[in-house]
Formats: sequence, structure tokens, C-alpha cells
Amino acid sequence: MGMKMDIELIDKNGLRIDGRKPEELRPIKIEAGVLKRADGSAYVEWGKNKILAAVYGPREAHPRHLQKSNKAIVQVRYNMAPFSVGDRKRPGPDRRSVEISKITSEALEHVVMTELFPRSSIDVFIEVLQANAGTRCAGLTAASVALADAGIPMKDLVVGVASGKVDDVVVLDLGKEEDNYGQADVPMGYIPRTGEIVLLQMDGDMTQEELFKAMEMSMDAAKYIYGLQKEALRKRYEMIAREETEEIEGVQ
Amino acid sequence: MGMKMDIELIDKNGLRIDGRKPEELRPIKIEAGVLKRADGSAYVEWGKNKILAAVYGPREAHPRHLQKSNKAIVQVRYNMAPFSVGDRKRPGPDRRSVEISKITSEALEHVVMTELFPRSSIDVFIEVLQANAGTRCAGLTAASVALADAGIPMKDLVVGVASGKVDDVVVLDLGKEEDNYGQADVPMGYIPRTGEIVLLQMDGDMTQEELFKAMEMSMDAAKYIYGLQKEALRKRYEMIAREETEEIEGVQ
Amino acid sequence: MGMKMDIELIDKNGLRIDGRKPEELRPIKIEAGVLKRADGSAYVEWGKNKILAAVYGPREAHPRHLQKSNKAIVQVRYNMAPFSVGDRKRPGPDRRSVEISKITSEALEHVVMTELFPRSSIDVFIEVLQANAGTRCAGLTAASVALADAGIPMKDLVVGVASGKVDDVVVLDLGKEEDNYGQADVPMGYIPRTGEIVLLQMDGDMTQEELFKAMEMSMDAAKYIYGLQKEALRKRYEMIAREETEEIEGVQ
Amino acid sequence: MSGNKVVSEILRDYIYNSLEEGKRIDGRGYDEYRKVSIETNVIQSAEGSARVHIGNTDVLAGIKMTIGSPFPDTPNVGVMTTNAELIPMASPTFESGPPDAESIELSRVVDRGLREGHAVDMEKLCIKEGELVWIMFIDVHILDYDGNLFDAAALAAMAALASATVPASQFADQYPDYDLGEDFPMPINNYPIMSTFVKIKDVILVDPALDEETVADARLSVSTDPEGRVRAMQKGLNGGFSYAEIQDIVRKATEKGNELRDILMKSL
Amino acid sequence: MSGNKVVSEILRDYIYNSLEEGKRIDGRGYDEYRKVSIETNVIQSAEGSARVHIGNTDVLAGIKMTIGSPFPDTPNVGVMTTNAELIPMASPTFESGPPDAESIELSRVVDRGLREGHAVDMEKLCIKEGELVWIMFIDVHILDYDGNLFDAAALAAMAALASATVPASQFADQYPDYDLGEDFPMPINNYPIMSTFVKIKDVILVDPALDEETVADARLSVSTDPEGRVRAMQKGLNGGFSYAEIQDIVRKATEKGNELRDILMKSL
Amino acid sequence: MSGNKVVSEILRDYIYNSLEEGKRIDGRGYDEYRKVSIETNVIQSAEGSARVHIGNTDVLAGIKMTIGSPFPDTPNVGVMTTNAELIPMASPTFESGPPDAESIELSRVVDRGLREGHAVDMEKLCIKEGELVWIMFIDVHILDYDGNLFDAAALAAMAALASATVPASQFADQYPDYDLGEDFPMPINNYPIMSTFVKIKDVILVDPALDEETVADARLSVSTDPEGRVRAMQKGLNGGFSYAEIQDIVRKATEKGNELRDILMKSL
Repeated sequence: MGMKMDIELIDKNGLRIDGRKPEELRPIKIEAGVLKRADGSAYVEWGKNKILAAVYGPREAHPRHLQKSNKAIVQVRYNMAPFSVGDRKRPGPDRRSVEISKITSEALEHVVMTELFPRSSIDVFIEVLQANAGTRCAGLTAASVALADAGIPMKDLVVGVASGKVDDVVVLDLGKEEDNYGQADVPMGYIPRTGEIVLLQMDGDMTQEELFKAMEMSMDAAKYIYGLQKEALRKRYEMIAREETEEIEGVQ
Repeated sequence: MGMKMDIELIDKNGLRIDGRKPEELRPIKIEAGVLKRADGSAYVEWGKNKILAAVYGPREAHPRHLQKSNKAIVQVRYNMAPFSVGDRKRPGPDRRSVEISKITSEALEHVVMTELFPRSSIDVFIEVLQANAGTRCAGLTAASVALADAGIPMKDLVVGVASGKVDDVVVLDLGKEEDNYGQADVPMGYIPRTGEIVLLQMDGDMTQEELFKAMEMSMDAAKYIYGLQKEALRKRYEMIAREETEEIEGVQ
Repeated sequence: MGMKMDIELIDKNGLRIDGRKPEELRPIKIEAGVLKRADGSAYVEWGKNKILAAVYGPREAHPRHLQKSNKAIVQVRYNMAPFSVGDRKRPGPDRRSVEISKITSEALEHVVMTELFPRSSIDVFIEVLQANAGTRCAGLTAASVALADAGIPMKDLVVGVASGKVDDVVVLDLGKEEDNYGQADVPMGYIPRTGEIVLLQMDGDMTQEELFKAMEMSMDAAKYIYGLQKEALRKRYEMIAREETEEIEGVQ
Repeated sequence: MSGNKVVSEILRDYIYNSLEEGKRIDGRGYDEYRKVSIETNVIQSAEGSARVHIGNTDVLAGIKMTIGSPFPDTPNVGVMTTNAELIPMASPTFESGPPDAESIELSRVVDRGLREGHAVDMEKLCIKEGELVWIMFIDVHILDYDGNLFDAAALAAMAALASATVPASQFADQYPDYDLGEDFPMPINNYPIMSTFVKIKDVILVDPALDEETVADARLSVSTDPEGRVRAMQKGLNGGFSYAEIQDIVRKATEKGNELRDILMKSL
Repeated sequence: MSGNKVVSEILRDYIYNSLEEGKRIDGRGYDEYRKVSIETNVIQSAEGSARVHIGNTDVLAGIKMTIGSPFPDTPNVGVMTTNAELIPMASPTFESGPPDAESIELSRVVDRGLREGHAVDMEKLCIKEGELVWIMFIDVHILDYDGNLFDAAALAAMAALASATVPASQFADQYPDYDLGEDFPMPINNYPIMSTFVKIKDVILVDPALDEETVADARLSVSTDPEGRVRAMQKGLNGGFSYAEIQDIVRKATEKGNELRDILMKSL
Repeated sequence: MSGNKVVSEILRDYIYNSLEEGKRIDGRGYDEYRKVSIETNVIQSAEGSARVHIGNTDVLAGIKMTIGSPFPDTPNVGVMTTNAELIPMASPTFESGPPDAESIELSRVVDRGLREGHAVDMEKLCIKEGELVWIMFIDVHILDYDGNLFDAAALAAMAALASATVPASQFADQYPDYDLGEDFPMPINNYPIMSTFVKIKDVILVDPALDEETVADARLSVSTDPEGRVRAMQKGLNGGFSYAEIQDIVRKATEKGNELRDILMKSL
């Protein structure tokens, strides 16, 4: 947040640098079941972000000392491909990735019915193939869909979405320039049905009222994204059903 | 040892750069039981050195392949805080710390009754908060007290103390400038009651006679430090007793 | 391969930069049983290469997850001493060493009767003490002899030998300058008796016919090296027999 | 964390039962911190230092400074690095080795609070734009762990900064071509304070002790400045908060931030 | 690899039985690749990129470029680094952590094929001899693993290179003393293609699927150029080949290389 | 170390019983070294090298040199780095991987003996004060481990140094602005020698073989120079020495140092 620069992020018409209105999301596309090997998977395009999520499990947690006798653990590995950003990122986890993996894991553990799979691990891999601000929220959104695609019992889907402040205006879903030169960013993990907030971070400078307004914007937008998640899963189930019908027909 | 510099370490009156006489220690302060969470702990101020020691155990040694079927192991981790020295020290063990941890561990294993706790580990953590020459000896001295404070059965306390040679004079307990520009340093771990030497290193340049004189100086000083260790433990036991009495009185 | 340089690798008489003919090997010396502690060992001098190989095992494979229930694994560690090359090599495995270790291990696993030692590991250590092109082949040759010296049951010995192309001429056993400035290198692991190729790499630029000619050269040369391997083992057995006889005579 | 499963169930029941009666197990009010004490300039080898106790939690922060190149994209500001070490001295559950996810999160959250709160005027740590700047290391050493490391570490770091001196004169010889000037106090710009709350069942508590952390469902840390503006937040643990709960916590964090800031200012 | 031992024995028998009847389990001919598709320029943050499917094997390669010093012994050529990551997303058998021997072998074999095949005219990536050159990173991300990573990774890397643009204009500000010129297409010199065969019992098969790899005795990868010259080879697994088998594979690799190269050229 | 517990108890009893009869198990006197042999210049790729056998213990040391910057606090002397690798070839108890505490101790003790003994005139390895100095790497490779690595490694390192040539002419091209001169012999200043003793029960033995090390209570290594001055010491193992024992060892170390130094000088 807050690199200084003579850059006008909100124009005289109140529009943002990419032409969006303050409460407008970037275009979002969600697809479920995009990988063959993984137990579940999802692909999310969110503005210029391109993100894959894959789920393996429940499987035996290892190393063993991680096992919990009464429930599964959800292990998330958020990773950026070396070519996903302007300057090549060195392979392997950096401190930022470790933090994002941790909070994403905590958010997902809230909705996965971990008590059904003692001693197990449910492993979620989020690969950022192209990054353009908001990857942690897009990754959380993708991971939820991948978990559902894997048939993991869940209380609900989690939606990731951010809001923030640029040029003293509260806006939804910061783009790259807004992220670099804006005043605040508030990534959130939200469950629209229950109203629970399971991931929340903020950095920047906001009054309480601005913060609350931003959170309300995110919660509204989450309902829309939740719809996209469910639609992606519906399409995936339809396709599986169609394939199965074809197989049966093929047999007959 | 032996960085060259036009610096007079012994003045015309035979006094050292900090005003001490050759056989004079820096001021030493020892306190036992300074941390709540650890099973035992001690704090030592020794000149400008500030050192904490904590003990956990006996507890299960892990990883398991370290376990010994007939006795406990004593694992020491000597660590310098990044801000304890002039140039910030990178966190994590360097080669010097690994060596000091190893020899400190060997010295303490001699006095701990390890045979009472097969398969266990007694873990000693020495944190150098402020370093000013002689930290390994001060750390060993602190660790002994922390072990006793933890109630670990011991044959005796070990005292750490160094001597050396500066400007061709054999001196006790080298200070920072003496360590940098002196001619020899001889850190020692000593058990005054039995006369056993359990840690000994030397680097520099000494005749045999100088070396022996230095060692004798250290052995003399060790008796005094041993007294400080016991006094710290006595105070600690008194305080515990007082607290317990107060508790009983409180109940009544 | 292929650093450019104005250097004549084949002279007008068709001789190579070190005076060898195209199909001529560098001098090779093999000795078995050169280390006391290892279960088997061998020393190979091959031109200016100096290589030691040692074998330990069969012994319990660890960490345990490496164990195979129906056979032994062959673990190879190819390592270059820091002083074995022009610019000091940092200790520890680099990517090249890891690759060479892997393919050497695969080649040896073919001949070791691993099925006799389930859950075990046969550990092969190849130390390059002085390197001068062709160390992987010399190391493989040495490792075979060390395995036999250790009494490990083997279907046959593997021979390592390379060929390649310099100044458009197919040559055997590239030397240092040929390796640096030549056109192609083809290291091979070969079993003369069965005609099996168990290690094969190539880099450079060759027509199919050149490649085949090079491989044929290597296969021919392998028969000679195989003879040296067997001779080294014969000498070693003689020496052991002699020592035993002397011992018996000593007793009598 | 707290080892044995039976013990931790008994502990949970005990805490739950107390809360049902409206009490915390150590007798504090829900919005009450444990005793907070701050001692500055405790380490002479550091450019600034502070030891903070929150109850039995005991944390030592030290500042070290050196001189180096600025980042290419921020040529006119100093460099700040924050590192928190959960050394195994502080708890039987902390292990030696490279920093784990918990240490990294702690370091990053403390860093974010200071950075976004503009604690230090980083432009004053520029020596020559694009060439030379002050490099500042904030190292937090956890000595005794009884819960709420976030607040203790953030407070210790802020106090250490506020008590620090930039050792310009020490580097004069090394950089003869630059005018480093005299030693000067760390250019403090603002005093952001972090305040952490946990949710246990339906109750929101400030400053969780270790036993409370062990059974908590969700955690929220909020860093606020003297004007009550929010500068950083971090939610933790796998429970959820309602929006109303978060609003409540943010408001209380401002209050609690003010209380802690008073204690901080008195310590300087 | 394929986990459970009983399952893998059943699989082996099934593959063996099929081969005895002259069939591969997915119905392909011995010399037949699975469906190969190449999509280039799929990642905008990369200088060049390509996603390659060989059957269900799914691989993404991206090129990143920066500017730096040449190696002292090659002052007039650019620097190329190839890295393949077997990320755990792609297979239950891939693990997080530093690259293991398999990743390292894959990276090095892909690198060798491109380097020895002179895919890129590295001299055109020299900016000023002995001072400044282009540094090129080829990163291959394995997304879905169903066998034959060598060919998929090599093909994706070649396609990503062939579609790449050297971003000279981006660096103009950073290197004002050098004439970097306009952005220009990656100077491609040659199109080496890798083709991999396995031996199962006495049968040689091209493009092994994962199930076939699992039971294969020996593997040979051969990189050939458009003129049918051999540029790199790598034998793997602990079985052996006869000399005749290797001759056979080398000849077929040239054919298969031509087939794949046609697909590549159409994708550009 | 020596694996199986029963075996090690039998070994201990055997050694104890022998010592009660005044004998070492290999028949040596208490103050007697095993056969020591030194061969120098065994590795042509090194600037200096030596292979030392002490009984079956077999150690190879090599010197590599390069040119670089001095440390800021010692601008007029070369840089020396000592590294000992306990490679797994040498013993079933040595493992691959980063150096463990034993390797680090060995490296540091060997280094200290050479450094404090002023083996090399480090000022002669300064090329230009504050700018350029010789950087020297002493690498000790343990090939066969049968006890007393300290003495073998220290002796091999000293012999390798004493036989080394500083390869000035090789670097002329790389540093045209400096006058590196011709190749010259390593400027040896002194010949410190390390001698190691162990205590088993009440007996002090020089040059412990592996079996003796296994049952030893305490170890003391003493590095002395030709004038009998003490330059470095390191006590090891968890037993204790009396002051009288240490005086005894120090005196004997001087004698033994002289014996080994004679062997060294003959090898050069």
C-alpha cells in the first residue's frame, strides 16, 4: 500500500483507472474440474489473474506428527509460478506465500467437515499462473470450488473478495495500480449464507466508517461470486452426468 | 585473538583497560527462576554480558533416533540475539554457535545425572541478549543454575570462567578489547568441589607456564562464582518457600 | 560442449591434442580394496582423473520410507572434492552431482541382485579427488569394482566409458580440452558380456551414423576396461588369500 | 499447543464454565488487559530496545541499524525489516530451526502494523536518494510465552523504535563521501498500537492468555493510530466472526490502543 | 510411484497381457503419440509462454527475461537457466520442498536439449560483450501428470521460447548507458524436439503414459533437430537396452521429432 | 558410534582389561602414535595437497586459492577458510548432508590451530591493502576413519599448506590492474602441530584409535609450535580432567608435536 506516485486513480467522473465504478468487480470466470489427476480442481480468471486450485484427499497426513486424532487437517500451499509476475519469482515458498497459505488454510478448515476424517489431511494446492492483485482472494474462491469438486463434505463455500480505498474513495476489488498506489486493502473470506467472516486482513489507512463501508461492499459482492461458484459446480456435475449417460449408452 | 592495533591493554600501573587488576573479575550478578514457562531458568549479568538460560525436561527426546536407552541426553542451544552484538547477527545457528553448544552440552552432561532418565532429553537454551566477551563461560554458568532451578539431579554445579594473556600479562576474565587485541584466551568449565575441568579451550600464544598460571587464576575465581551460583539458588528457594507459606496462610 | 575457441583438437596426422589416436583410451589403473572401513572399495586413475569408490551394505535403508519390501535399493552419492577442479567447488551436492548420482544408481541397480536383500540399502560413495573429464564413467567403473570387492552379489560388472566427436572426428574417451571445445560427448554404461547398455547420455551434435560409430567404439573399449576391472579384483583376492595363508601359517 | 488432549478438554470446560458465569479464569474483565509493563533501553548493544511484559508474556525487541542501498522502486526511503523469533526458550511448543508459519505470520503482522501505521518517517532515513539509506532491523525475541504475542511483540517493537538512536557518527569513517551528520533520535512519525481479541464460544475477550488462546475459536488483531484510524488487521484461527462482532472489536481496539499508548508514552 | 503394490502388480499384468496381444492399454500403436496440443502466449506476465497437453499430461512453460552480467568464460552470449517444477498439484506422488533428483534430471535434460540443439541464438542475447547480456529463465510448471514429462516439458519450453519477445524497451530506463533497442522476437535458431521411448519387456513404445512408465524397464529420450541430427540423449530407469534397440529408437526419434515439430510450427 | 550396544560393552571391557594390564589393545605404548605417513602434492588440481595416514585413518587435504576482497576489519591480510568434510565414504556413522556439529568442531579446531599458530604469513597474501587479497580454502576430506581425526586433519592441512604454490600467474589476465607477480611458494611462517590425548578411566593415551575413542571419557587436543608454545586447545567428550592431567598432557603434546613435525619436515 501507499507507494507514492502522481497517478490519478479515480477520475472526475468517479470512475477507476480501469474504467470500473467503485463497487464494480473485475470480470470473473470460474471453471470446476479442470485437472485429471487431482481429486478436485478449479480454474479462476479474475481480471488478469489466472489461478488453478487442486485438492487431494482426504489422505493420510504425513509427516505423522501432524495427524490429529479427532479430525482432518487442511493443508494449503499457495504458490506463485515464477513467470506469474513482472520480475521472475524464485521458485519455492517466500514469507508472503507462507502467510497466505496459513490464513487460507484456517479459512477453509472452518467449512470442511474435518471431524469426518480423523488422522487425514486434505491438501489444497493453489497455483497462481498469472498475478494481477487480489490473488489470495481469487485463490480462496478457487480452492472452495476445488474442494467441492473433490467431493469433500463442506458446510458451505467460502468466497474470497477484497475491497479497499483509493484516492479517498472506498472501492471494491482493487486492481494492480490500485493495490500499488492506493490507500488501503481489505481482503476478506466470507460465507454469504451464514454471514461468517473467516479471513480478514487489512493494511493501509482507513477510518472505522470507511472500513465498515468497504466490508459491506465485499459482503455484497460475495453473494454474486458465490453464484458463480455454484454455477461452475452445476456445470461440472452436468458434464459428469452427461459423460456417465454417454458411457451407459455406449455400453448398451 | 591477535588483531593488531596500537592499543595499550595494560597501563604503567599494571591495571587493565577497564581499570581492573590482572586477577580481577568483572562484576557478576546471578538470578535464578526468572522465567515462568521454563522448568528452570537463570539470568546472568557478567560485565556487559546479559544472558538468559532456560531448561526444559527431562522430556521425551525427539527426533527419536537421538534417544539413548540407558540415559538422558543434554541438548544445549547457545544462541545470540540479533541485537546482542555490534553488527546485527543473522538469526539462526552459525558455526561458532554450533561449536559452543556442543562443548557446553558435553560439560553439562558430566554433572547431570543422566542415567536417571533414559530416553529423555534435558534441553538447555542459552540466549545471549547482550554480548561483550566471555559469553560461553557466562552461558555455562547460567545454564548450571537453570538446571538446578529446574530440579534436575546434578552431581554439582559447573562454573564457566576464562583467563588469558594481554600485553604479555596473564589476566582473568578478558573484556571485549582484551578479547579482540589480546594474545590468548582460555575459556574453562570447572567444578570447584571435585577439581574437574569439563570444558577447556585455548587460542592464542602462551608458554606452558603462562597457560598453567592462567588456569590457576580461573580455578581460584571459579570458587567465588560458585558462591554466587549457590547464593542465587538459595534466594530462589527462599522465595519459593515464602510464596508457599503465603499461599498456606492465604488458605487459612 | 561447444565452447568456441581457436584450438586445433585433431592435428594433421589425425592425432588428438594429447597425442592419442581417435580410438585410444587414456591410461587406466584400477585397484580394489583400498579402504579399511568400507565394506568394499576401489581406486581408479583414468588419465588425470583420480577417483575413489566405497560401498557399505547391504544395511538397513533409512529413512525407512525408502525401503522396498521386495528388494534392496542402490543409493549412489557422486561427490567432487572441493579441490578436485580448477575453481574450488563448494562442498555439497549441486544439480550436476544429483543427476550423475541418479543415473549411476540406476545403472548399478541393474546388475546388483537387489532381490536378495529386501528392505536394505546398498550405499555407494564415489569421491572425485581429481577431475579431468570423464569422471562419471570412471566413477561407474570404480563403483562396480567396489561392489564386487564388498562381496555384493552381482550379475556382472558395469563398465563406464565415453566417446564423442571433436573436429568432426569420432573419438574415444574425451580429455579435458576435447570435453570443453569438442562437438559431442556420449557417456555410456555397458555390460560387455550381455551387450546391455545401462547408462547412456549424449550432448552435442552428431549425425545418427556418427553416434552409432561412437557407441561402437565405446563398446569395444569397454571389453578392455572390463579386463582391467577383473584383473584388479583377481589381485585383491590373491592378496586376501595370501594374508589368510600367512595368518594360518602364523598360527601354526 | 497445550499437549495432552485430556488436559486440554478439562481446560476448555473450565474456561467455558467460567465464561458462562461471566468470568475469565484469571478474574479479568472481558475488555481488560493483564498488567502491561514496558522498559526501554535495556540492551546497550542495540540502537534501541524494549522489554515488554503482558502478564507473564515477556518479549524483548531490539533495533539494529546499518547503511546500504535503497530498493530500486523506493529510492528515497530507508529499509525496514521485522523479524520475530519464537525461540524454544519461551515455550515447550516452540522449536529450533528456520521460522515456521507462526513466526512468519507474527513477524509480518508486526511489520504491517508499524509500516502501515507510518511509525517511522522512512524518508528521514534516506541518506542520498537512490544511493544510500539507513537499513533498520527490528528483531523481536520472545522470552516467555503466555499468550497474545501479537500485542506484546508489536508494543515492544514500537517502544524499541521510539527509544532508538540512529548511530550516524559510527558510520562516518565508512562513508567518507556522505554527510551522515550526528547521531539522531529515530524519526518517529506515529504510534500505531495493536490490540488483539479472541472469540470463545460467543464471548469476545481482549488480550488472551495462553490458556484462552488454546481454546479460542477465532482471533482478530487490529492496529490503530492515535486518531482512531485503522492501519492493519489480521484475523486468525479457524473460527468465524460475524460482521457485528468485527465492528465491535474494531471500536474496542481503538480504546485499548489508547490505553496501551498511554503506558508506552510514560515509558519513554 | 503408483502406490499400492497389489494394484501395481495387477496393472503390470494387464499391460504385459495387452502387449503380448500387440496392444497398448489405451489402444495406441507402439509408435503413436497421444493427442498433442500446444497453445502459446497463454500467460501475459511472461515474455513467452506455452501450454502443452500430451494426452492428460498438462504442462505450462513461461519465459522471463532480465539483464545481467555474462559468465566470465562466455562473455559474448546470454545466460539461460531452465527449471522444471514438479508441483504437488500435478500428482499425489509429487511433494513440496526443494527439487528432488527427478525434478533436477528433468530440468537438466530439457535444458540440454535446448542448449545443445542451439534453439536460441545466444549471441544475439549479448548486449555488450563482457558487460551486459540478457538473462533468460525458462520455467516449466507441471500441472497434470500422466506420464512422459520429458517430451511435454521440452516441447512446452521450445514453444514458449519460440513465442517469446525480448522486452528490451522495459529496461531502457534502467540501463541508460546501453542501447537496448526495441522489443524483438526471441532469436530462434533451431527447433530441437525431444522424443521419449520406453521398453516394457521386449517392446519399445513411444510417449509412455503414466501407467506404462510405472511398469517400464528402461527409458530413452532423444532430442533431434530438423536435419535429423542427434543433439541430446538421456537413458533412464534400471533396465538395459541392446545396441540394436538404441539404434531403432534413435531412428524413430527423428521421425517423431518431425511430427511434433509440425504441430509446434502450426501453433506459432 | 560403534553401533550395537552389546558389542560396545564387550569392547569396553576388553579395552579396560587391557589397560589394567598396562596395555593398549593394539600393543602400543600409552604415549605412542600409530604409524604416521605423509605424502604431499598428490592432487594436481589443487594448489597444494597432502594425504596423511595415522594408522588406518586416512585423510586428504587440498588447498585452493582465488582472489577477492579482504574483510573490512583486516584490510591487509589474506582470507583463510578451513572446512573438513566427514564424507560418508569414511565411516558407516558419517552421513550425507550439511555439516553436523562434529564436522564443524573439527573444521574450527583445525582452523584455530593453523590460525593461532600463524602457520601462514597472512600479510604476504595481501595483494593491495583494502582492495585485493588471496583467498585460501583449506579443504580436508576424511577418506577412512579409524580415530583421531583432529591430529590427522591438522597434520594434512599443515602439510598441504607447506607444499602449496600461490598460483599468481593464473590470475594475471583477470586482474590486469594489479601486479600479482610470479607463482610463489605459500609463505609459511610456523609449523604448529596438534596432538590429541584421551582419558580412559584413569589412563591418558595419545592418538586414540577408533575403538579407544568409542570408550574414552574425555579428550584433549593441544596445538603446539616448535618452541613448545601452546597455540590452541580443545577439550571434548563429557568426562573431566584434573588440572594435573592437563598439565601432563600439555607437556607431552609438545614432545609429540616435535615427533610429528619431524615426519612432516621429511615429507616436504
